Amino acid sequence: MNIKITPDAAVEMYRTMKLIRRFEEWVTVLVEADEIAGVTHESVGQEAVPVGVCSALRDDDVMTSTHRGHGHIIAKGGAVPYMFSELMGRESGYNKGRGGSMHIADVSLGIYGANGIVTAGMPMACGAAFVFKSRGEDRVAVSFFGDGGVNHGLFHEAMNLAAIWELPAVFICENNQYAITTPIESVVKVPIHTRADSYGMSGESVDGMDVEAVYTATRRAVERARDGGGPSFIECQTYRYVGHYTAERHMKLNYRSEEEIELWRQRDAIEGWAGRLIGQGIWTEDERATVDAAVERELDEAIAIARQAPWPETGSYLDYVYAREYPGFPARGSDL
Amino acid sequence: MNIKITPDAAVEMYRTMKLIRRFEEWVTVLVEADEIAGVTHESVGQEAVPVGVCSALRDDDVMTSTHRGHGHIIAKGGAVPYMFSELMGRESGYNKGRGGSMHIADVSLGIYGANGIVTAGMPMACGAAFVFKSRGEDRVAVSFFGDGGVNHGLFHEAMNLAAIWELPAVFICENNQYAITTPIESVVKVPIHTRADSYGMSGESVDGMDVEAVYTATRRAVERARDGGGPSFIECQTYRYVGHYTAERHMKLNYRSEEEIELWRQRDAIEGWAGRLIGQGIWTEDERATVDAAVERELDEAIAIARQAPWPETGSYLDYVYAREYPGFPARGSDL
Amino acid sequence: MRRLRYLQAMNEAYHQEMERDEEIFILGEDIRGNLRGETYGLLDRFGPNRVLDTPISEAAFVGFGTGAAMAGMRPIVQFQIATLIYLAFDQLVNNAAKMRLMMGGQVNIPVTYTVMATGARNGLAGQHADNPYPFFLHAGIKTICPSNAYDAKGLLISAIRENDPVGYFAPAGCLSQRGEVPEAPYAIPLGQGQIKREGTDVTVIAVGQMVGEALKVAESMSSEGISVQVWDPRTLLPLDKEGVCSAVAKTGRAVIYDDANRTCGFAAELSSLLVERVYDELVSPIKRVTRADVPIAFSAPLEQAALPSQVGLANAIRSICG
Amino acid sequence: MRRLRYLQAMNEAYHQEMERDEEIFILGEDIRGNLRGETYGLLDRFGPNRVLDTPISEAAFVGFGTGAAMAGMRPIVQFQIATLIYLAFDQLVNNAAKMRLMMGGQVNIPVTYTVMATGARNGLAGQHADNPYPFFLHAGIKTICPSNAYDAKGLLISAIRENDPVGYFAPAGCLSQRGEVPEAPYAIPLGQGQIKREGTDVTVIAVGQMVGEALKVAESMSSEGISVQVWDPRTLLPLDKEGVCSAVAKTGRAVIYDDANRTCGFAAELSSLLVERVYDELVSPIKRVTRADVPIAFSAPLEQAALPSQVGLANAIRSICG
Ligand SMILES: Cc1ncc(C[n+]2csc(CCOP(=O)(O)OP(=O)(O)O)c2C)c(N)n1
Ligand SMILES: Cc1ncc(C[n+]2csc(CCOP(=O)(O)OP(=O)(O)O)c2C)c(N)n1
Ligand SMILES: [Mg+2]
Ligand SMILES: [Mg+2]
Repeated sequence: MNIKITPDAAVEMYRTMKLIRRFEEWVTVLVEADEIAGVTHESVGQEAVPVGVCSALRDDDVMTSTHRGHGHIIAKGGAVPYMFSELMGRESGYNKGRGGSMHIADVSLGIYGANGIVTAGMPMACGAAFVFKSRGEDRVAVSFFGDGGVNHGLFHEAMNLAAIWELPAVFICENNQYAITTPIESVVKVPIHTRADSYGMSGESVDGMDVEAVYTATRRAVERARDGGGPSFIECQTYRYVGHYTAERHMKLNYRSEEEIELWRQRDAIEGWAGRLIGQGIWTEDERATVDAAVERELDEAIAIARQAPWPETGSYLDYVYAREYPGFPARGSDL
Repeated sequence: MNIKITPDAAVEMYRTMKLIRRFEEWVTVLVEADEIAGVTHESVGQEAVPVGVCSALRDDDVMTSTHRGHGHIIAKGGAVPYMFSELMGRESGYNKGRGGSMHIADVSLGIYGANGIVTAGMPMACGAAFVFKSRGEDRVAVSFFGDGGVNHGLFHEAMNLAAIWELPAVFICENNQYAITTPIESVVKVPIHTRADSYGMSGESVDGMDVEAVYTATRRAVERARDGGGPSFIECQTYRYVGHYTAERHMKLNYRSEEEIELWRQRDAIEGWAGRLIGQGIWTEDERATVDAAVERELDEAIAIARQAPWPETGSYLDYVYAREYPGFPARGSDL
Repeated sequence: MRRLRYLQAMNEAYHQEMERDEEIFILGEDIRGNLRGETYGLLDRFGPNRVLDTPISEAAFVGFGTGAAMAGMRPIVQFQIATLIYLAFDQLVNNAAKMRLMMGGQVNIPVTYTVMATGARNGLAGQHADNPYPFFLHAGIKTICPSNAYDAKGLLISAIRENDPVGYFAPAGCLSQRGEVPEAPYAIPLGQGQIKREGTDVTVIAVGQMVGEALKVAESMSSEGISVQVWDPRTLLPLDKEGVCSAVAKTGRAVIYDDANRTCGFAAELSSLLVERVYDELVSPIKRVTRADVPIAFSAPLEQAALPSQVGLANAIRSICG
Repeated sequence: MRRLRYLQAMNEAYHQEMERDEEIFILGEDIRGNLRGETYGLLDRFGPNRVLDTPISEAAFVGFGTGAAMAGMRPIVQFQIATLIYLAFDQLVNNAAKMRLMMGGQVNIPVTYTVMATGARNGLAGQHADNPYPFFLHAGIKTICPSNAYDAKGLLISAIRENDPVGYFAPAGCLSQRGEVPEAPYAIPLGQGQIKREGTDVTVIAVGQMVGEALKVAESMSSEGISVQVWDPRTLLPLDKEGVCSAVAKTGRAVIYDDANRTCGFAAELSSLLVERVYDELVSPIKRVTRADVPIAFSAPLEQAALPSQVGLANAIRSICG
């Protein structure tokens, strides 16, 4: 299969990676300014993975995401105003302010939710894939998870389910080398992608700092899944330049060196891709500047919208737990 | 490594397999006669596995067992009078009648308990192996589980822990081809033993109807573990001639054919081993008859002992929950 | 009218609902093999795409159900034994149960969890004899525990039609009991308890297989001149709070007879609820007769001692009606 | 005296106990990395064989602890966030907690589970904000919830010395609070509650970080002429039943202030226990002020609304002291 990226698509990939990078940088600023509460996990450095993967998807494909999910959501088409509104806890947010960073979802875009529990989305992607298969639709379900996830029991169970039932699923491991402070080498003895063998599933490892490599591998896996060829596993080697969560910048953790971070920064996916497009003459520095400026504008506007968005009504705190409520449920905290 | 079985050891292997077979057949009889309550899972047909494995262990090695655990316990040195007493719910049973078939344990013999939850013993074996390793003892922990277990998340997590920490553990998968009614081929796409690869662990498959093959493979794995060479995984291909549990004989299940059962019966481990010993001139039919008779006597006596053993005192039902009790705990069911 | 066993009533509900709505499918361990009877004939009738035998992977098959529900289908997820919910606990209480709120109402999760043989007896021992519905209640998952064949069918149909996760606990002691069961499909609404026997001195609130026992005790107490009312909540969440309050207000006394663990159990919830709501109508303390907080021992006399008993119930009644 | 933060008090307990007994070791996620402070210095002092960073495999590392305990060591198993217990739920409630009885007393399982940052606040949202101790209570697992730095150290030392599984819940809201903590090791016995403030009109029973709030409410109620007593159970199982009964008998009124889910929660247990034990001393219904039974929403106003509040507590007190 010869997979070509059109110039327009290539520029769009750049734009989306840049949007994610700048979105995350804004999140950090807003967290520090106490405009965003809770715990936020930025994906700065990893942008090529969600963009490469989601560029290979159709709108009606679905995906499950992780605690480090902003990039996945943007890449799958999430609108930044609704994302910022969600992160600021507003009623106009994607989840009406109920979810926050770790749960952003837009089912209409096939975003089945970020998830705060490592690998929790994997079996859900299998369930969705089963529905597509049993309805005879050629849709695909993708599940993102980190290197830390591959040691979880649920990884194993979900990979096996997908394999034995030949589900149209694609499993994307974002191997950013660490689970919080724990280096992947200390908790896994084999190259991660070889785990796929043990389910009879195709598995490969790609350079997660190269959006084209991620796209190409995913595209192949997605086509195979659509054609009834079953699931695939793709490990993307990547790195987060920033801490596990926003707060880490104020902590004295020493699980990795500045040199290591610098080495990965030199392979930056966004710079690298821009360089290639410009080098190949497909694009110019001016065009890039225009895109960059548009990204800034988009984010500025989104933040402005979010800041003015209304908060949820306090009295609505019992809403949305159940599709159907009964008298006295959900139970309130006091019964005076 | 050249692993030889002495004639005495070979006869002892026969005796133990026979003891397990006849023990299980007695269990069936006693269940039908309502002398044993609860759910009992017999291992008729699988005897070569526990015997081959445990023959390679020392007394101070430990093992965890499964719902189908009688054979493991006998092979690790469990005394049949205490086992029958336990199965009949008597105070003199291994677990003072508290455990029953699915929980028989004798910690002094390194039997860390049968377990009613598939794969639940695997991480416990890892924990014990860790203790041996960190104390510098050359003891080994073995964990038994079925083919159904290899799809469980806990299998994955425990295998990985053992591998990354290079624990002196040996994982024995008794692949009897079914998990209740579910054929292994329907839930696994690869040969089971290849799963070990994905942890960087040595894995092999052996004929579980051949006690020597099981013994030899285990012996190698155990020596490696003792020498600090880390864990191993051994799949033993075997079969249960009887139902999943005793009650199955009265149910009309049709998940496997009489022909299939018959094929495996023709490879019976006990008959095969006796035939080899006699064929090689190490043993005679008469000697065999003597051993068989001794086995019958041992079981008859054990059952007689168990039948006369006292029941637990009703009033002791709160005992043994905690090592240390506090006023009012464990809570009783009424507070008049 | 026809008398069916509880398991047959469940089986009929499965058939009729799967017939009615082809978005419904069932999955779990040995469903096709039909070990107990409640899944009899499903494979033949609905085929392998709607009747799935899973690997032993409880956490994954619960999550699978959640994902299938999000994608628009209506899974029935069966637990072969009740304690298996522990293996999927995160997927149940931290995912399926919370998904709707966390997403701001974007999706429904119409999944039914049929939890078979809860509270098993007769030597099932430590790991197979729990009655784990209080865990579901504490997590806010809708929870049903039908006490007879009629309710079993009508409530299973309602559970399947509910657009939220519902745990359906089928008590071991009820599964082979027979009762009158109409053939045509019928739905018993959630949140409606039922007085199974009228009485004036004390209301016994009994759950699942305790209902039958409570009725026996009620009969025998009448010879002592104590008139016992028996109330069956049928659904534990939503609970029929009005129903239980008016039943207890009428008698002024209440005993809760429940086979789950005592501490933080359903009996504790009911007792504290009644104190909040009908304190002024009470003429005596509310009593709980529950399982002791011990793992169920294998041996029969110990098992008996740990379980709530008819004698214990009678004593509790006497202690407040004296 | 020295004032230490709660986390520092835990850290000191870890150091002193691991120093005292070399059978003790600690394992969990990012223990070496020392994210919050309570594991500071352990790796340097005790080395990698006694301070283990695990893969993300909660079920396995709990089972690992059980096996190590059976083989004679004394593991401390740390959960980085409270809801992670759900992932190991079977290994906790169906294995570790039952092992001793199922084996007829052959082994002890001396494992301490430190459950960090329970009941987290400020936007931790649906999956990270639970206060899951009622699940442990219902399963019969010994359970501690220290409300201040002094108790944190003394109860952690007792937990580690206990020969049974003990869940130690460290409330998010307490972790950075300071209090007087003696340097020498000391053990606070399990099963001893404490009156944190004397009062005569009503007893507020408060758990964990609710204790500090209850004390504030108690102060402010005195201006309304209501004398509020505050009782801290400190250990939830074993519970100091004598202590709580005599505290409530004295005031005749009780409000339970607890940040766990309401239904089948610890407040329900206490309320029903008090009704059973001190019914005749009660002059008003027992009130529960708890978290609502909803997943905690991310947005601040919704989070606030779902949690038990000082206003809610004050209203409950007024409603029965009026
Ligand atoms: C099952 C589970 N265990 C532990 C945690 C706590 N935790 C949150 S993120 C994280 C590390 C995840 O690492 P990885 O999967 O590599 O993803 P990354 O953060 O690197 O993107 C941990 C341990 C969790 N959320 N879920
Ligand atoms: C985790 C778990 N899931 C389901 C069950 C119910 N169950 C008991 S035995 C069994 C089949 C086990 O199959 P296998 O592991 O192959 O062992 P075998 O019975 O063949 O010896 C099942 C599903 C259980 N006990 N534990
Ligand atoms: Mg990572
Ligand atoms: Mg099997």
